[in-house]
Amino acid sequence: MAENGRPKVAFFDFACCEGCQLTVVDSLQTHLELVEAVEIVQFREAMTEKGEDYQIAFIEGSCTREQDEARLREIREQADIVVALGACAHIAGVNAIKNVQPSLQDVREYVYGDKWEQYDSYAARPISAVIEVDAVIPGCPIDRFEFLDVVKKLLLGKKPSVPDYPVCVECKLKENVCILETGGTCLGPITRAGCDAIYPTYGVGCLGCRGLISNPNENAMMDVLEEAGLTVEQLMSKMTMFNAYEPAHIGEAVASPAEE
Amino acid sequence: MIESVVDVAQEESVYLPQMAQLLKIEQMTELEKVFTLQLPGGRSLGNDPGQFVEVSLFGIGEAPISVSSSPSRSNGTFELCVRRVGDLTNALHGLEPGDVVGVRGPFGHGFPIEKMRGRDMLFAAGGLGLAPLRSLINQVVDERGAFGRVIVLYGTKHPSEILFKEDLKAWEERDDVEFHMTVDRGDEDWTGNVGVITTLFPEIAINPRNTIAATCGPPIMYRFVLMEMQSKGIPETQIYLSLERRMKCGVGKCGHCQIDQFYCCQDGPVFTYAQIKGLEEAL
Amino acid sequence: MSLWVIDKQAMAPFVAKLMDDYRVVGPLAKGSQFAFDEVEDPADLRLDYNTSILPPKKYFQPPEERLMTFRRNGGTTVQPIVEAEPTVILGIHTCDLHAMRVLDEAFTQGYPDAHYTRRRRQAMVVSVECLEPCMEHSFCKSMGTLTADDGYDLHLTDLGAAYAVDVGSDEGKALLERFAEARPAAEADMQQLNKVLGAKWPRFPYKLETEVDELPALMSQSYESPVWEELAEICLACGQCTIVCPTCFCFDVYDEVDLSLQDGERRRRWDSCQLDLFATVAGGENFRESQAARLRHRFMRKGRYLRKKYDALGCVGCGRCARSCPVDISPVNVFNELHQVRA
Amino acid sequence: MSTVDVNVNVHHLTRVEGHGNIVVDVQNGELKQCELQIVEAPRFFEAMLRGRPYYEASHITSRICGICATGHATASLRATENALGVEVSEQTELLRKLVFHGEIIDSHVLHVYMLVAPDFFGVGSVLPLASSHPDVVKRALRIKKLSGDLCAMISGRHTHPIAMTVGGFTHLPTIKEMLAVRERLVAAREDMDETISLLATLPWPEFERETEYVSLQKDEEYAFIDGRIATTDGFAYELPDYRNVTNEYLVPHSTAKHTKHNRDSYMVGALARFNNNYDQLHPRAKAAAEELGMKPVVTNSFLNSGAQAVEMVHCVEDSIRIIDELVDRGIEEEPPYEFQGKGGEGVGSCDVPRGILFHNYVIDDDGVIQGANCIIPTGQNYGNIEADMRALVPQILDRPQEEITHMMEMLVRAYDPCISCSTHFLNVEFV
Ligand SMILES: Cc1cc2nc3c(=O)[nH]c(=O)nc-3n(C[C@H](O)[C@H](O)[C@H](O)COP(=O)(O)OP(=O)(O)OC[C@H]3O[C@@H](n4cnc5c(N)ncnc54)[C@H](O)[C@@H]3O)c2cc1C
Ligand code: SF4
Ligand code: SF4
Ligand code: SF4
Repeated sequence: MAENGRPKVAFFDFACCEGCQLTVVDSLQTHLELVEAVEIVQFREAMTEKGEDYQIAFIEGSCTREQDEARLREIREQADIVVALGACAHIAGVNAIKNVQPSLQDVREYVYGDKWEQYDSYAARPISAVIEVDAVIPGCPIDRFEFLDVVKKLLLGKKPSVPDYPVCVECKLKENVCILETGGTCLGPITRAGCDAIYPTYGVGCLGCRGLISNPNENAMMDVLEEAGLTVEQLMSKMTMFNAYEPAHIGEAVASPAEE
Repeated sequence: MIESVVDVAQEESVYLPQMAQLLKIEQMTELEKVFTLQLPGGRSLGNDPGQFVEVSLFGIGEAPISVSSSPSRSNGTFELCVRRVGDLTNALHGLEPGDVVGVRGPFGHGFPIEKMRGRDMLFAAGGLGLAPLRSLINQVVDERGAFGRVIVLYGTKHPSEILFKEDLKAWEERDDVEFHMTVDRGDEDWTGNVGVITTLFPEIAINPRNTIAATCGPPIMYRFVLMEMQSKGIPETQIYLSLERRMKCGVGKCGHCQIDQFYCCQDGPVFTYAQIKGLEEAL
Repeated sequence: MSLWVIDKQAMAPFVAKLMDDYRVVGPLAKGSQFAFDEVEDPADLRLDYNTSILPPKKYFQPPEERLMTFRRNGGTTVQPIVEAEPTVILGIHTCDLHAMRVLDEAFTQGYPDAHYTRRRRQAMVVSVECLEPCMEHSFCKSMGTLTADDGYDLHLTDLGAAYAVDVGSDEGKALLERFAEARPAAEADMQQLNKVLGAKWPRFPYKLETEVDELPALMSQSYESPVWEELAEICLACGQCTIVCPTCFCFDVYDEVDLSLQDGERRRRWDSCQLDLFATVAGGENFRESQAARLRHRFMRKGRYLRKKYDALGCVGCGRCARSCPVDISPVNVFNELHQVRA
Repeated sequence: MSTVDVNVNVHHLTRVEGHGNIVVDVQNGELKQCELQIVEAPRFFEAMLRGRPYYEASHITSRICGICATGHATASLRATENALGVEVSEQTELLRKLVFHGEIIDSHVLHVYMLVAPDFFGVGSVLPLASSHPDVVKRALRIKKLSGDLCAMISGRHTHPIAMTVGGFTHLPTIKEMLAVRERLVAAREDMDETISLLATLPWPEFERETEYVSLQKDEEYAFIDGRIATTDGFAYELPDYRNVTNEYLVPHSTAKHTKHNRDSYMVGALARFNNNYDQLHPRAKAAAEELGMKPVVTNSFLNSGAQAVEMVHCVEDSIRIIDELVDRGIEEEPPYEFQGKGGEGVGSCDVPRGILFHNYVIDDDGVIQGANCIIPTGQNYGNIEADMRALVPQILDRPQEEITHMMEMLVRAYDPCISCSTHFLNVEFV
């Protein structure tokens, strides 16, 4: 069988909060055998060793600087399989909110004042905008069981796929009272499942952190949100909390949603 | 808590595979291999031509695969011709003789051979569609006396994709089988017909009233082959085709293979054209 | 069969006693709605509930279940399992009783499904008569499911101070005798039952603008209707409608292994024909590629296909799908629209 | 005069959160350069908050840091609530304290066991300990699971909490769930005792340097949420005056801002809280401190890890107390907050695992955020870390370079720096 033995894996991070790597560490609470199943050769957040010989690279974080691109290419060169770990790497996540601010200079000035030019940063990109990606583990942060699931698929030689149906499916399987029915707003109908509908389960409408399904009916979704009472600005905010990255926006200033 | 897990061995879950051993594995083309399997104790699979089995690799999953050997040649074994396209089929291609796989079935309605005896037979197979048809063709050949004319048309995209070369040769060499084949695109060694399978139809003339046609191939092929068959006057009730659908259970429960009111796994995979024509989702 | 009466004060002790011998499930409050769940305190039971979020079918076909466990090392071994335990389901509405017939047919025809049948056999069904329309979305009266004369072990009708109990099976009778303080219905009880049932029917509206028996024909004629494309514009393909439907039973099967890749289980989980990949096969061919085709498939199944196959309609008018649908697509409206277009 | 040359260059320090480099350059015994360079990609959260509805702030800012996510969310909610004039119920306060304790335990156990302990066992990570010291690793994972489950019970999960919202919670734990966690907390006392015993045996480096310690303070309890800002140099400020303490400035070698107050630098974090608020610790926590030989004011920065262990003991005890109180009161559904059409400015502060944290928002009458400032604990520690480095290097110059490097790493790590959260910045012009 096309099973892969005990592959060497490495973890890398770019612009992110490292919550996904932390979730990987958390997965040891219930699955300590992970350290037997794979050989971790690099994991800066948790270990000193830095092995450069690895087959599987898990990459967390968005690409936000030119220097990130070179590093990403190096990793791609070495790894047989590159997995985008979490929303920042998968869809640029919250980092891309800055892409839809009035301008990137404005963003840098707001934080670093007249020294803004010292602090290099361009529009946030998912890593797939720079290198080819073999698999994604969506979410902000990732779901630790989905992480383990992808690892197992890789070990079995299967395609490391994640669900391509909406959060509503999982939400209804859990028999949650729908947030839309209680007057709230929720992106569940167009957002990729795999989180076990954790937001609606805890009383908050889905924020879209796992990115959209392959064929979302975005227009219908926006109508539903408007019906639920969101203003156009609020609606745009909702749609861009995690999903602001648009290749078309890169390199140009875009009007802030609040200014439309 | 009340004990909630019950052993159902005595009740035989329909989802429970039997373990079959791989006796022989033959690489046919780049993507296809033929597997010879044996059930425990050499038990016969008891399939009709056109039926399929659900093949399991534990941890990977299950997939429906047509039985491509014919009951008339079973010897306690059966053959599957599998194209490598995804998880299960990839993993299957990685196995070796002696390995064990799970098998459920045979399932579905195959070709009704009893209705075919005494008739002329026209077969049209495209690509991997030969896998289920081979089962029927060899059965017909083995009972040759019980049938009228036997015409076999076979088309593939490229000479490198030709399957079951030994069978093809045997059919070609027989005087009582009219065998024609073609490739969409030839290569330097190819001396035969070039063109899609429908280009073979003008070469043959038949008595439509007495002919039963059976066809299997990729979805795009059907439309044209069916047109050719009808234009020769074969009644819709005498044209049989085998359809492929997504299937998860194979026994008419999971709903994936539904084509309008039919369940492909139960009512099919072999249908008459009369049954499914007009069903937008069928072809 | 026979008619009995249980006083309302006797209900809680009845339920409590059942809990000694069975897993007892019934409608409980869940936020602003109701869900069937295990009863821990008989006082929590809400027989006055309106339609539960998921139908009680989940006790026969759970949202997720194990079909077998396996070991992959050495000689592969497989162990089939059915997760079932003796259960009393309290408070099933009659629409859901009708829906159970569809499932019974689907899981017993052809190859019986031991996982379903075992659970079904171990379940005692105590249904309850609806006396008031439960929510704006339901249209049970139109679908002929506002009452039922079989399919239950016991059937309760609220008489005010007591419940009338119709006994529907020998098992039901035994249950009543063993666990409840019930008495045979007297003349006065029957009078009261007649009054209650007589008063109930006018409270429920007919919503379907055609006869329910007409539906299969209507659906046949509506295959090419422009309605499907129109609905597809607004449908989110979120799949909620099918997940909550009491007559839907499609499922997906998948394997799970542990990290050592040695032990695992084969599981199944509810699936939905409204999802993109439901009918996609290797090579990417999708036999119902557009949402319009998928919606049509769903309604054809409800109004025609299942009737042909199982002699029972695939819609019982419970209204769950309409309540869940973010864009308010409701079967009765769809049927009416098709009817109007045809007329 | 010494003739030693030392050149320490640690690129991307490991077992910390985020990217930092340590550069120490000693020529002829003279310290030429001694820096903690922060090379983390800046993320611009404050700028990103502008134009977003107020209710998004806690969800967005929790993404500043995966480890102190609950702390950020809490500070963010307090800032918003102060800006909008929202009063929260006692139940909400109790639940927030409880979930906060969960995060403190979660973060401290991670730091003490998985990031710091390997240094003492002479290994590069916790992974080899799984086979050499399985008891230690299993204990760490057990405590971590407990704290994670405690957080999940209330807010859905620890990293990026879900149910915490302006004015309260969108989901409430049940009594049954709380009692189940309580039972595990009681059982965890044993793990706490073992943790303290373990730490008591470790050879903590000897290093003393007096500095100013800054933390929240309350009279009635060991402060984590709200209160006043107190320093061991005797200063006290109300929260809205936080800038009097932080005085942020930029340095060229860092994408994070530095801060200073009464001296050139100050320290925040577990040790600062311990030094300021020792009196309010639970008796069991005080006993633990005694076992570790710690009494305020402790001036050895390495013992920040000791203070973390003491706080873990405190949080376990206080969580039990809070659960008892909640069970006593019963859990009640509360109506969700509704925006009143009136904005304002507010400051929220929490003392998160790594120290005092400020969020400051200006919200307009449409509920839209117009300005934001966040000051993160690790940013406040950078100046102090460098001061410690400058003080420590001369004391250990006689050691092999490798050991010096290792000591530097251990020193920085002792602060439990959260580098990714500290890269943000200044010059906030509120409208
Ligand atoms: C009645 C019948 C007879 C068949 N006979 C043969 C045969 O003789 N030889 C042969 O090579 N193939 C045959 N097939 C096709 C074969 O079943 C699929 O190629 C196989 O299921 C792919 O499985 P996989 O795990 O390798 O791919 P996967 O990794 O599962 O899937 C790859 C793609 O196939 C789709 N898919 C998933 N499950 C199925 C499924 N059950 N059926 C179809 N597509 C699916 C997925 O959506 C995905 O797009 C037959 C199919 C049917 C229905
Ligand atoms: S709460 Fe959200 S995810 Fe759940 S069913 Fe409703 S819309 Fe879908
Ligand atoms: S619930 Fe409504 S929106 Fe969702 S798939 Fe069904 S019909 Fe479409
Ligand atoms: S289709 Fe809708 S109304 Fe009909 S039974 Fe299903 S959920 Fe109920």
